[in-house]
Amino acid sequence: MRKCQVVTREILLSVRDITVRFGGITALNSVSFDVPRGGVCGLIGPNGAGKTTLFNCLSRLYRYESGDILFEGNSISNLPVHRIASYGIGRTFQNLAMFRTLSVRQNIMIGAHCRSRSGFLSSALRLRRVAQEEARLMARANELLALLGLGDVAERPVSDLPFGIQKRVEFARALAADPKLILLDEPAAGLNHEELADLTETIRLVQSKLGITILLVEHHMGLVMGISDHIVVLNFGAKIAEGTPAQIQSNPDVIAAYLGAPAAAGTPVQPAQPVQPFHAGAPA
Amino acid sequence: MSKLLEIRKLDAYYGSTQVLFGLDLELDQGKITAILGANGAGKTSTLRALCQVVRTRGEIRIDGKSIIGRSTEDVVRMGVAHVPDGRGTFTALSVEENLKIGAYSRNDKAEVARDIEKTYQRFPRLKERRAQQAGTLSGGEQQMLAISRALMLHPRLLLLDEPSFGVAPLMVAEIFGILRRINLEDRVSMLLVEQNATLALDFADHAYLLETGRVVASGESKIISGDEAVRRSYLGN
Amino acid sequence: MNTSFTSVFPRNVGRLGLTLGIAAGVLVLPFMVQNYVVFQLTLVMIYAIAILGLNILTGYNGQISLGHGAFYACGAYCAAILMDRFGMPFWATLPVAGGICFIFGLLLGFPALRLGGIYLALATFALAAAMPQLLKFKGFESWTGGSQGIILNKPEAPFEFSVFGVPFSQDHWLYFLSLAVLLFMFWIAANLLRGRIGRALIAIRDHPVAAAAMGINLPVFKSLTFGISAGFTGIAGAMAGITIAYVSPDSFSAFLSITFLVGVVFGGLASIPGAIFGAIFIMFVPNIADHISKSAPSAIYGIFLIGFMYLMPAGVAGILGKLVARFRGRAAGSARH
Amino acid sequence: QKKYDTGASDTEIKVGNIVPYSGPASSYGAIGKAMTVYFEKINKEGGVNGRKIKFISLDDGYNPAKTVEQTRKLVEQEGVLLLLSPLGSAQNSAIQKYVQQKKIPHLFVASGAAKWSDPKNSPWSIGWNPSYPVEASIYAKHILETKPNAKIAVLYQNDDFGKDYLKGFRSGLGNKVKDMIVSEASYEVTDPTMDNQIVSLKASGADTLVYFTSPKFSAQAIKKTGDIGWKPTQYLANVSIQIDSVIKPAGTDYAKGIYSVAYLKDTSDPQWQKTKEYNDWATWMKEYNPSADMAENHNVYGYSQAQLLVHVLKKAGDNLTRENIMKQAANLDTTLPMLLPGIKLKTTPDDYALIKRLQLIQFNGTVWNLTDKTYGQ
Amino acid sequence: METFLLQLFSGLATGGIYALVAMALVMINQATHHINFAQGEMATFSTFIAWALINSGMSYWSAFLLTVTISFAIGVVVQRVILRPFEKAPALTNVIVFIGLMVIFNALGGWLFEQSLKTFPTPFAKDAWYASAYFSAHNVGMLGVMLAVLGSVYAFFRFTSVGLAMRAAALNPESARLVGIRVSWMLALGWGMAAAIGAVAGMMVAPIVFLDTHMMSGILLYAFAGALLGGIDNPWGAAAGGLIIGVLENLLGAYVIGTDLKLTMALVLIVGILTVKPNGLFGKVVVTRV
Ligand SMILES: Nc1ncnc2c1ncn2[C@@H]1O[C@H](COP(=O)(O)OP(=O)(O)OP(=O)(O)O)[C@@H](O)[C@H]1O
Ligand SMILES: Nc1ncnc2c1ncn2[C@@H]1O[C@H](COP(=O)(O)OP(=O)(O)OP(=O)(O)O)[C@@H](O)[C@H]1O
Ligand SMILES: CC(C)C[C@H](N)C(=O)O
Ligand SMILES: [Mg+2]
Ligand SMILES: [Mg+2]
Repeated sequence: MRKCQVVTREILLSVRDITVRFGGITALNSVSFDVPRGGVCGLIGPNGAGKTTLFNCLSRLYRYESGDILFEGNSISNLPVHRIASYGIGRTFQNLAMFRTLSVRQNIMIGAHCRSRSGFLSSALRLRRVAQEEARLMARANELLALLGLGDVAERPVSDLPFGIQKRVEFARALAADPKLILLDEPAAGLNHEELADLTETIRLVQSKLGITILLVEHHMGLVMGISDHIVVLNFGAKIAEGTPAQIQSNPDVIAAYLGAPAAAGTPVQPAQPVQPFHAGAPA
Repeated sequence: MSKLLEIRKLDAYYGSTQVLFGLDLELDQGKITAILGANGAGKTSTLRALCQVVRTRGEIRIDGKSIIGRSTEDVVRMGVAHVPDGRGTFTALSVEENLKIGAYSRNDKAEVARDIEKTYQRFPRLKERRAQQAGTLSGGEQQMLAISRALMLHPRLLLLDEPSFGVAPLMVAEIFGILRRINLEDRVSMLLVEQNATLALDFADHAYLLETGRVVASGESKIISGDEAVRRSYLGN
Repeated sequence: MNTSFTSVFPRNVGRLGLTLGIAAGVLVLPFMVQNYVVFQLTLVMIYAIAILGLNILTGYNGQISLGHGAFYACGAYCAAILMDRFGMPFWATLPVAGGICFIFGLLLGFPALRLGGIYLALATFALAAAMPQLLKFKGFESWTGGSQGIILNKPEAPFEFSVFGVPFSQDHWLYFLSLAVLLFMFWIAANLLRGRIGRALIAIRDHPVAAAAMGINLPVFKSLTFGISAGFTGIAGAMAGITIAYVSPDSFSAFLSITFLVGVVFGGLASIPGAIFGAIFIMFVPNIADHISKSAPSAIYGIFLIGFMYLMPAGVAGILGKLVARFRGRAAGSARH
Repeated sequence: QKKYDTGASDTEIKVGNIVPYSGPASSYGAIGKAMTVYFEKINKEGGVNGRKIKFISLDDGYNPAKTVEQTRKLVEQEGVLLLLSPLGSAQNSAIQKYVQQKKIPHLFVASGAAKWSDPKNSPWSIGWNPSYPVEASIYAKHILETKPNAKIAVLYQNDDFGKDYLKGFRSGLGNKVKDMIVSEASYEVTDPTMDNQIVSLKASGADTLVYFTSPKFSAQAIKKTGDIGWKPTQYLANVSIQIDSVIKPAGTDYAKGIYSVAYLKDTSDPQWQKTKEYNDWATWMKEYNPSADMAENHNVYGYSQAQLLVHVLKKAGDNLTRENIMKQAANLDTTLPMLLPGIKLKTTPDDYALIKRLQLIQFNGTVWNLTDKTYGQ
Repeated sequence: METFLLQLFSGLATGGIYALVAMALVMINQATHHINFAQGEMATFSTFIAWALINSGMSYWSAFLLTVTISFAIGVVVQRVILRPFEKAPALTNVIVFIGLMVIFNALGGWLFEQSLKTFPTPFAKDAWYASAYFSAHNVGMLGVMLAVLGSVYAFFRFTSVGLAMRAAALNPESARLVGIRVSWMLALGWGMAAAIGAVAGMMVAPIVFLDTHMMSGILLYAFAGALLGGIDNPWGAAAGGLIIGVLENLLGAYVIGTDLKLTMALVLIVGILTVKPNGLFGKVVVTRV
């Protein structure tokens, strides 16, 4: 297990007292936590605990009733949705949100939208810099295709691809924006063991080599416990625990609300286990 | 023991792309069979072929009756319920309407009402949300709804496409407990696609391993879980 | 939309040959047919520009407009008023008409931001339905000529020469003008749609929430697209006004807007060359229907519409795409052996 | 010495026509149909001076842009000698310049706009309908004569048909227009009902109501006026005087007393049904146009226009140049069987107004009575 | 004041027309998630059938019932024969097919029944006790019929399992099949019911505006606007929307802007309201989440 370095790291994201209500339902109840720069932060909790809702707040898709969110010390509460990406927060979606008719490559290139400039007029007239930029995006997309092993399907429309591959495309798309923070919503859902190993490796790579901070929502305990430096636990919209994986795993509240007794037979909970590195391809 | 389901030489296509190649599979009445395989191996397609949602060739028999060429609706009315991948929620309808729809092909109103109550006991979260638009449920909540909706049909054969998908650990245990009980008490047969192979092999009597649309191994779960390749790719130990 | 850089030598030659062939045909054809046919071909090109404009909005960006006839009308009236009341040369009216329609479209793009699907369809259709009324409105009558409309002078050909013994006529002049405008507009559209902007438009159509999360500014993109689309259609309208040399409210009934949509879908959603096929359809199929039956030409037209949709649910571009894919698949397949 | 222009030969004369067989005005398609089958009859009987009439009738869907295209097709591809009765004011305006430039006879235009009797500006165009302004000024004159203190309300269709009427009417009232017209209301052909307008007009306190309205809307308006218990003196535009398809739907009791003008016989009026002219018409209808509605006045309209063209062609004899056709058409002095008694068709090179006299008529509850008043020269 | 009342009531009467057609649009929308542009022309065609039946000597109510039945059958047949191949086609392809249907029905009506204007009888006696100067017997009767249709449509969707299944089939055909709903027949049923409602609307409208091939072309636009203004998923809303538009248009025309721009103004207003309330005044807000 990795050493936890929370204390020494600078705070990248700070969630302060966020409350979200839908009609009578309180989806998030005054949730606060910090995510330090550079690590992997797990966010877990039972179904309907408010994890995705929190992500939606971070990407400004949901409005929160109170509280504030600071990113690199600045509040993002008043930013419009489309500014979030260029601020450096990228994400994937729990139920996929792909541009169905476009190819994998084009999906990834759209990911880099906020890192490109050419506007309507310059595009219409096909100025030189537009072509240069396009070439740059293309090269970047190729790198990411290679990084995520999507080279074979680059020209296929995403709607034809199996779920697991689409999830990878989404990951690549989020990376294309050169984010500082990536929000991953259940990236391991629907993956088998081997694929999971791949994913774990990719996440590590992204975190270590690209220096991207990761906020990870996941029900796969093997992944979460194996990869996170720090874990936040939500239940019924409220934060019930926070700490290192070891602390979380032995926290009785978390066990009662979420993990279940580790010893109980027939439960799917697997002990945190080191996942073998599998993916050898280095990022460019 | 009678064969509830027999699949012989099944091919399946999306448009002109073939995704299943001469698949053979069978399932005994009251048993549970698991299908394992990598992303894109054709697990979902197999379940879809069973419901005649994709174009198929070959033979599929339920209770000895061939269903190739029948409409999905007719297959469902033979007692086949499907928990589809992606959950298939009627997003604009309320939770309760989703449950009612699950019982659409049944005629026993009073019994349906009781079953809805039963569902609410199993999943109190759904009861809290009964009037809420189902599309606003969280991913895991929608998965509970999808399973409950399929059970509303009182099926004889339940097709489960990754029922643990997006479900929190405790709830996975809960759901598999429920499924086990239904299997034992109502003798509902199940065809289970599940990425959590440990869980699946533990739960099922038999298992099939698919690779690019072909069966590469099959047999009793215990035997399959001993297979070296399976252990490496699916069990990780 | 395919930005594949893998260029295979024989395919390029084939494409070059095709392009040259088409170019030669387009240049020579007008001298081989009657002036009246030249006029029809001119209208086809004009419709193609209008349909392309609508396709940018509806096909690429997913905003359904049943009201583009209004922009077409606006463009035509801009040209007519500028020529008739202000004595502007006809060519100068095109950019002005395009600009005015761009602004008009941009303004309409704002309410369109809040309306999706059929609501937008209604709002735009309402615009189309109200357009004839607005054109007739008393307050504007001194400019628009009210319901009488405005009769224009057709521009004279500036040169005198003949090709194959056929004198270069007014119609030829307009034909080549329209061709130039068409090529220019298609070039612009292709530039826009093949790169960053085009991807963003499709992203918005396919998944607006994800598009916003990718940093695409939805309000700006959607309303600019509305404006550009209106501008294209407005320029087409101006060309039409000049070519037909008459504008009146009756020329721009709500059905015209529907016709444009027919052209878009027939040609193929989100296809640039599809616009040409769509234009050919809306230009000639009514004539064929009229030819087949005087008692119920629209019934024939309707049958054609449904029949074509049945045969080509994704339009001509869809069919061509399939054929090309099959052809290439076969070529690739045989290459592998 | 035979002389021909394009479209004429020893055996054939090509005549072009454009009517809306489709679109919002498709009911006018009946006119094109009537002309088509009238020429069938003529051809069957040997044609005109031994030449068959090849009548090419095309659809423009009532869209002026399409009218231009179809006209050019007729002239440049089909090579017609002349155009007969293209329909609609805007539609004909769209081709007005073209026919002058190409010097194509543009005969008996189916529109009452004033510009079709203007030989100075449009020497190649002659209208058929009595011009709307002239007709409207007759109503004005009649009101001034019979009810000089009338308070008038006007309902008009918001297009050049309605506006031409309105203009003629206002100028007919001269300087009393401000005092006499107390309200005006327009409607669009897309308006589902006239209720709103009629209620507003009544509220203005008018005692005289003038309808410059097309058939369907006339029926609705007259009916609504009656329904709300309003009984003004009423005037109705000539295009809407059909008994079967306007007056009866509106209610004959409500329509009683309405004034209008006429130049054609109404085939549903019993007083004509005994005449030879009617019988000829009816025989032709039964033989050549059996599926058509006998009460539909478009069948008289098309019939008469076709007859007039045959008359012109006969007069032109073997000199079938466009110029001669125009010369003949500009020197008419004749009448036609289905015109009301006393109505003459007369043109001179400086005066193209074809139908000069109009008969004031009044609806008596069952038929139109011819009053003793005719207007015009 | 009297004029005001007259305007108000004539607005309600016209609004009743819009409301009836709007409900047919709601029906088809709930069943297929499309707006059927041919709705108006199909209703006109049905009215022609009723007219022919009555003219052949049949009594009004028998003709009425028979027409509703025939129209239902026409709706079903149109779906089964013409639209079935397009069930999986993109929405815009369907729009084009509807436009095709629209011109076909329009042309067929004119071709089979002549273009001329026809009177259509009303079943409500002119001097019935409920008639007044403001509101003719037919207007009252028509509103009654409208309420009856509204009640039935509402009850159908609210209380019957077929109604629920129909909505489910439109929302998510694939899942609907997986619970045993015969999706294709649900669509056919929806088309049948919409055509039947359209027929009722046509027969109620025709005595007021007279019967000809273009009877509905103006009305459809207003009905469309009414349905969206009230909420396309809600029969009550659509009915209310239709009435609101009728009244609004009349009062605007009479007191505010005069008649030549009343269509424009009414539409601008509606678009304005929709921009503020994008799901209509009474429509349900459906949230889609990621
Ligand atoms: N738009 C909405 N309208 C109403 N309720 C909502 C909405 N979005 C979320 N909720 C509710 O808020 C709660 C939290 O949902 P959220 O999706 O955040 O859960 P989650 O923690 O991501 O769960 P899961 O692990 O199942 O994905 C759920 O109970 C859900 O029903
Ligand atoms: N709608 C579609 N159109 C074309 N191809 C498809 C479609 N759906 C699936 N496929 C292809 O069919 C193959 C089998 O897919 P299937 O969904 O059955 O796999 P799976 O085993 O269920 O995978 P997963 O673990 O991702 O759910 C894949 O190669 C996929 O690309
Ligand atoms: C006489 C009619 C055919 C004329 C037509 N109403 C017009 O617009 O001018
Ligand atoms: Mg979630
Ligand atoms: Mg699957």
